[in-house]
Amino acid sequence: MVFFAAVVAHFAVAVLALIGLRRRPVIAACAGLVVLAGTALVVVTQAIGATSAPRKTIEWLPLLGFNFTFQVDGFAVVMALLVSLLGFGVLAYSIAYFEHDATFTRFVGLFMAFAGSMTGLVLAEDLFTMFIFWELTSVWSFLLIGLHDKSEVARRSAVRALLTTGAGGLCMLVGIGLLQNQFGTTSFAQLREAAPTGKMASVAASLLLLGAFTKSAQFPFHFWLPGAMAAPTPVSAYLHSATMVKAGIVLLARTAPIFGDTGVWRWWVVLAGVITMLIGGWRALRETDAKLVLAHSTVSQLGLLTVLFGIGSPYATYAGVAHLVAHAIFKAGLFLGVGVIDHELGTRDVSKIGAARRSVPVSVVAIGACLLSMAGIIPLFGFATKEKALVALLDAEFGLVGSIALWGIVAGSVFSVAYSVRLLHALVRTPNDSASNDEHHAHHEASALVRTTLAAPVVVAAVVSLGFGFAASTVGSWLVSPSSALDVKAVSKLALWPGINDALLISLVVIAIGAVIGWKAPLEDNSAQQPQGERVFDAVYDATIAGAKRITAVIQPGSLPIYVGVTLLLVSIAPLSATFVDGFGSLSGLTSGTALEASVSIIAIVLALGVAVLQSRFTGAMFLGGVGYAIAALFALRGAPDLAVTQLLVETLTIVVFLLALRAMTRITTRPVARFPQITRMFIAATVGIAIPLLALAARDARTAPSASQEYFARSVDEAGGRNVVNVILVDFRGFDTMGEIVVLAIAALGVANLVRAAEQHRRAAISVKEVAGS
Amino acid sequence: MKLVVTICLGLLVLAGALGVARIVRRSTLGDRAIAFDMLTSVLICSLLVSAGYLRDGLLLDLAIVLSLLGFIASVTIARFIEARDGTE
Amino acid sequence: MSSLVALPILIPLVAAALMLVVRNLFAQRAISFVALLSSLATATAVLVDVWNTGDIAVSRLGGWPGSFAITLVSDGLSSVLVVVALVVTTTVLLFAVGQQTPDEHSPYYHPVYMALVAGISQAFLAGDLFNLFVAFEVLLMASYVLLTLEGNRAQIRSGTTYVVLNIIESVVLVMAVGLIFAATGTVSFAELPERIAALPDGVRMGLHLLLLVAFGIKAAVFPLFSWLPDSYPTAPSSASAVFAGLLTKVGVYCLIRVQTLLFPGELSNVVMIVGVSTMAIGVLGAISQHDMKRILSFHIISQIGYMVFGLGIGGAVAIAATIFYLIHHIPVKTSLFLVEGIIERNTGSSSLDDVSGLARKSPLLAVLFLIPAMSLAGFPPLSGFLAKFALVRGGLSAEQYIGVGVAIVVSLLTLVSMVKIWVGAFWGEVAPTSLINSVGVLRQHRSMATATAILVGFTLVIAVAAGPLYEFASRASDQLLNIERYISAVRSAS
Amino acid sequence: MIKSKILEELIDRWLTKVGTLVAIFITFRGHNAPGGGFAGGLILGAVFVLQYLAGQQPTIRRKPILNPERLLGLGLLLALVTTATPLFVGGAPLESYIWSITLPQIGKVKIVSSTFFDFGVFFVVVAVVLMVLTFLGTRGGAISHEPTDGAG
Amino acid sequence: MSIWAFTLIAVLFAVGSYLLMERSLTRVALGVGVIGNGVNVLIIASGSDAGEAPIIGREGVLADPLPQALVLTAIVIGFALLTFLMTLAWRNWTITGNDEVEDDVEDRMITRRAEQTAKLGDEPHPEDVQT
Amino acid sequence: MNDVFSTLRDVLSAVLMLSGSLLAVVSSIGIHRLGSTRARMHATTKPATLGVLLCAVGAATQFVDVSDIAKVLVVVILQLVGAPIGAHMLGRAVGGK
Repeated sequence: MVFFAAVVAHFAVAVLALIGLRRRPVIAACAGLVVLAGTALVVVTQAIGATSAPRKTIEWLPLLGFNFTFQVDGFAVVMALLVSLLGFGVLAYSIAYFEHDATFTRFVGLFMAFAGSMTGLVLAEDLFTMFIFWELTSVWSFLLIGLHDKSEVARRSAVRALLTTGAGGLCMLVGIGLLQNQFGTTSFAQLREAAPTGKMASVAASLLLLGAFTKSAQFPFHFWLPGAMAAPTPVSAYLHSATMVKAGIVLLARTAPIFGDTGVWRWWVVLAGVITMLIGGWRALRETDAKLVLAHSTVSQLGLLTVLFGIGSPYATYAGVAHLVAHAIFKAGLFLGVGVIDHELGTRDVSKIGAARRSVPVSVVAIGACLLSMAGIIPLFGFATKEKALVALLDAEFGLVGSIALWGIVAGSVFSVAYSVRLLHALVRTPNDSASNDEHHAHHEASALVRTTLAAPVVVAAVVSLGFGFAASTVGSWLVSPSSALDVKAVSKLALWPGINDALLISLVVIAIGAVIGWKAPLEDNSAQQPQGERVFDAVYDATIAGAKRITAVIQPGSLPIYVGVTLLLVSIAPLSATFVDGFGSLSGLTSGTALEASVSIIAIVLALGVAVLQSRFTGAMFLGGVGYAIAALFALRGAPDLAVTQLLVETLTIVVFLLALRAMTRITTRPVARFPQITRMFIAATVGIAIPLLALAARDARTAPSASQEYFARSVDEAGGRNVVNVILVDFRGFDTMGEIVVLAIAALGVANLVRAAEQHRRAAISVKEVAGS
Repeated sequence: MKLVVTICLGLLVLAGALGVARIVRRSTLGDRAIAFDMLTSVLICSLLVSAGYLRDGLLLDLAIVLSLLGFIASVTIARFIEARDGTE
Repeated sequence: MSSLVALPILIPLVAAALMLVVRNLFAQRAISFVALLSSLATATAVLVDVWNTGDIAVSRLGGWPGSFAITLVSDGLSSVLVVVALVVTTTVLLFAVGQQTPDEHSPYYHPVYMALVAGISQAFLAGDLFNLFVAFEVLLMASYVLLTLEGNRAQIRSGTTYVVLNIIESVVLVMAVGLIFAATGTVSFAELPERIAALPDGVRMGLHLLLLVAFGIKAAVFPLFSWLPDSYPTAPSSASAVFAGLLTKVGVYCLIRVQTLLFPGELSNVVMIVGVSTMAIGVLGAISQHDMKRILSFHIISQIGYMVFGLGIGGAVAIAATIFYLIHHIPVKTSLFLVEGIIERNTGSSSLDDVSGLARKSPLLAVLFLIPAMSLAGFPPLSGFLAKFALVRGGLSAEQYIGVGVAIVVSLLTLVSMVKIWVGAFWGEVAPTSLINSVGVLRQHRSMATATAILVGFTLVIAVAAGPLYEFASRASDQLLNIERYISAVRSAS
Repeated sequence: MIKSKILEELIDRWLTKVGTLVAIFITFRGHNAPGGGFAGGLILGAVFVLQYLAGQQPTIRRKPILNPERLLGLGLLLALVTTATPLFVGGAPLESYIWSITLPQIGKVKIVSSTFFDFGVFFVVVAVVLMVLTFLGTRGGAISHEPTDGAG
Repeated sequence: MSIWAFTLIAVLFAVGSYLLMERSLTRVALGVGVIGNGVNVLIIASGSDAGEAPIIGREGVLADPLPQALVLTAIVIGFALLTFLMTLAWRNWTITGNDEVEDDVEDRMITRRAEQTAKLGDEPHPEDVQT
Repeated sequence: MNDVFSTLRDVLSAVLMLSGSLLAVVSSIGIHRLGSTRARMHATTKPATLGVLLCAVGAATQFVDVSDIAKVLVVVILQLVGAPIGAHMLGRAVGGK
């Protein structure tokens, strides 16, 4: 319960920052820091004290199996610690970073909301719970990428990120639905017991993978992550390197034990991971913006993690957890470090960042340490974890997939060494044009406090990377509990010096090749173009919109007659289909009728045709009145005098209304407008005309039960006190219909009055405008 | 009596048919109005005849309404003609 | 309890009649609020009763026994919809009053609005096909007047489309009712199921299709929806908010009745196909637009598609999901239109070309938009997500994979268009042409903002209280599927 | 519009009176023979239409009816009150009650409460006709001669 | 149902539908009137047999009063609709000088854009590119 | 006595009705045969009104109930009052055409 409260506290601070403390964001940020630290503390104490993992279920929508289930197992502890400690560092850093930025309020609010969601995500013990926080992180990430919403790049990138992760999330949703449908549960533990197999399970697994891939920017969805770098540095550091992108990895880690053996799973994961690793590495070597280099390196490292968790062997899982931690630490340090340089120099161009050596030497050294950790150089933590990864893959026995994974990782490692070295190179090199930097420097005099605050987290990250490296075996033992939470067999250890083995040899070769490539790699490569993935995304987006327009243009032409035509056609389909099912048998039910009925009907028919043929509007109205009179006669003949009287009166009034409206319209300007083709109209009219009486005939023939009117006859005189049954129905048995009817009549009158008033007002306005213009 | 009523109704139907013919034929609004007027008269006549024959008071109600409305219709048309001619 | 059932219809009508006599604007406002709130109170009492006892409340108009006279029937679905409708209409009224535009000052606005409310309540409560038609006429006639309240060029044009197509709907509906009477000899919901079941296949199908077309026009399903996006955007925003939120849902409600009570389970494939194509076509329309009101209008159609799809799947699970969707969607859609109304009131435009940078100007407005928008797009933990997921699960358990696939893609496209509004109107530089002044958007129009906030809060309540609410929906769905229960409740109630 | 004095007299003296009588008669006996509030209201409406078409202000007993909206509201109220009153005495809405009253000279008369409902209908119908005449007729006719541009 | 009623219904519905597809609002209103009459005849002709007026005390077979009551309601509602529609037409005339329904402006715009994009070969309209 | 009376009544009403119907036919022929609108108007409204009156009296003889006879009377009054008004206005509207 305490950790749930911790999650809630995040959101509380978020709301506070967005609404209550809009003018004092720093206070809100401090509150956030307290919450983050508190969360870390809570998680640690919960984990240490408990013998089994503490667990909490909060019912939400039990009928659909929607419940929040949290469990603080080892893996969750590590992840939660990462989230809150890195969050603490980044938030502290951001106070300085956003010193003069009006968006800080928004940042703090969204940041805390994000941190809360992320904490919820990693603590989730249930696919469904995870999904909820998963989607929330997408939304916060969207809003954070677009924090500087005046920049078009930021807006576009935010949209791409949201739509990509959103699409993945929807796939995941279907996957969850399938699993829940099949196995009645979404809990990780219960699903593992259910051991889903079969077609449905592999479809579900694939859908979940799509979710994970989009979130963790795996091929082919890797494009959005570099774009997300449009966000301010703290956002990039936290969301897009250390935490949110790990959500996909968390999902993989949690589900690998469930689906690891469902055939497609391992192939999918390994292939996507390897390709991503290579593409990310390649692009990281070519970018000139240091932040983008880091972004691509993140993509590449995520590929590595994907492979590790996807392979799903105990060792690989252990290695995955270890590398996850290592990556989070050094990557956060790197991003924040680049932020420091950016803050200092006003540029992130790799050919210029060398100048930072002079102004922020401590930070640059710290960045260097982080880079070495990323390259996997002894004695930094990154070395130990990467070694473990290689060992795990060398040990794993997965045939072709295993080999692909192994050599993929080897190739990927070459890249990671190479881009790390390239950045190192950039840092130690003295840039050509230092003049402009000095100038920039001049008007960017930050206070000492700010500089210290900015540098501190970077240094901490570097120190931790180094410290964990030296204490690899201790840290390794800490990691046993997390990885065994995922897979009970995943018990292993880390070592700073593993001894000479295949993995070490491979590493040495990798480092050698990578270092050479990285050092030689050009820093001023300016072949930067829009990445393929983004272009594909934009093309798909634009094509969707264009296609939608074309379809809409056909379906929604804006022409009333066409709408009416379509509707009428549908109206006639109903009776016709009925006739085709039942046949034309009911036609034999037609009687010849009396001569009087015949003559009245003929008069009505002739007049009705006249309405259609005659072009004059008022004559049409007259004919309509004639039709009405004839029909009144018909009613009279059929024993409906009430109806006949009302019909007569109403028809007369109708003519009067037509007169009142039309007498003004005697001068009508008819414009040449596109009309509905005559022949189509006639066809539709004929269909309706044939279809409906046929249905009427069939319906009449089908009557078996007596009419409800029996009751009316029986009760009319004694209980309702009237002999005219029609009237008694109108005012008593079905008086409520009449009630509604007079309301309709009244509103229609109000509508008429309203329109006339509107006309008067508009006319008055027009006249006064004219007068003003005249005077 | 039945024969007489049948003859009467036959005559009235004939009159009605002629009236309808006048209306349907290409004619001016005024002519149509007159024919319309006449048609209501014919209808009233037939109602009265049938009412007398059947001794049914209900039909007389109809006749009352119709005789009230008959000339409202023609007055309406007249007003329309005036409005139209007035603006031309 | 049964004596209270009729009050949500009668109270607004009495108020409307009173307001024709009392023409003072402030008196009208007071009467309106009193009427709506007291209706809400009675409707809530009925809802609570229905919830607690699980019974069906029946009011017999005229006190006639049996089912030959008119009855008002408030089962689970009806009672909850009446309450939701009254909540929505009350808040929208608050919005309209706060709008300070001439349209509310028309002496006819309040009475007609009350009639609209009465019509909506009556449509939900009608236990009789013809009475349902009359209720439709009341609400349609009122909507015609509200739609053309200002009587300007755009409103007349779009009003014409709306009026003509809805008149056709009325014609089809009354024709269907007449033919159903011809075939069965009754129009009471309690008598119809048995008699309809006894009809020959063809007649049954024909009558069923006619009803589907009639209600389909009102619910704006493909291919009968075209009137909606052409007419709602020009209406006064307080009117279009109610229309968007409620009127189409009345159509959906009737479709539910048709599919569960009158023609249980028949033609469900047709309904499903219609639902799927409606959601797809609707959303395609939405992403092609460049005007907020039109985007939102097309979304109504798309969302209706979801509900119709759920209805087509049939069965207790899917119908419960449909009911939940219905309940969630009414306030969500209304609040989106209200937000749009605030924007339009402040900037004078609803086109994405003219509006931008609102998040900077009014963060609260941004939040008020974002919550329902994300709910509409199906983001957890908002109500829209639950509704959508419930439907998806219903579809999956019925193995309607194509439908579910379309639903998912449509969901993404919904997100696309919501993002389009967000990016266009809320992000970016503050448009120089906009009329927003420095005081802030919401401070000026406090009651508009309050109304919107109440509705948004209501959507959040739906999300938080989803557990009991969904339980209620599923009980209502069981009630719908248990036709005998309905029949005996109507026939035997005192 | 009617210039002839005699015709004006005819309308005033005869038509209006006869028409009103017929309307009231038809309304009252609706429960037992064809007629009722609708028909009666429409007949009285038709009389007003005639007065209007003859160029006069619709009047009853030489008193012009100036505020049809109010009449509309009152008619609706009457119908609604009849509908809702039984609720207060524990009945169902619209429930009808029959009272037998012995009047001097006329004898026993059955009064059915739903008759009041019919009166409500009658007033509504009359008011609607009057409103159409006032608005679409008089006021609409005054502004309809040249089309204004829709602006404003 | 007699053959005459059948034909009359057919003609009324056909004529009504035909008129409904017009652009002139007055003609549309005429169509509504005609089709409304068609519906009324339809309900009476299919809902009950011919008979004596349903007034208790009259001799002979009385006609079914329920369809009559329904149609009576329908007639009055139809009148209300028609009145409003004609006022709409009148108002339309005071604005545009005619009573014809224009096409929806926004829809036309989409159509035009769709046509343009079709011509340009899938290049989207500049306004449609996401921003 | 009764028989004679009723026969006499029947004959009377038969004559009245027949002549009324004949007048209606005459006027309907008139609207086809006469030359100008104005002439047609005069030629038709008068016989038609008279026809109605004759029929009304003819029908009235068949009724015994006071209220029914009163109804016939109302028809007659309305015809007598209405016909000239209608004719007058129509005449003015049609003008000299």
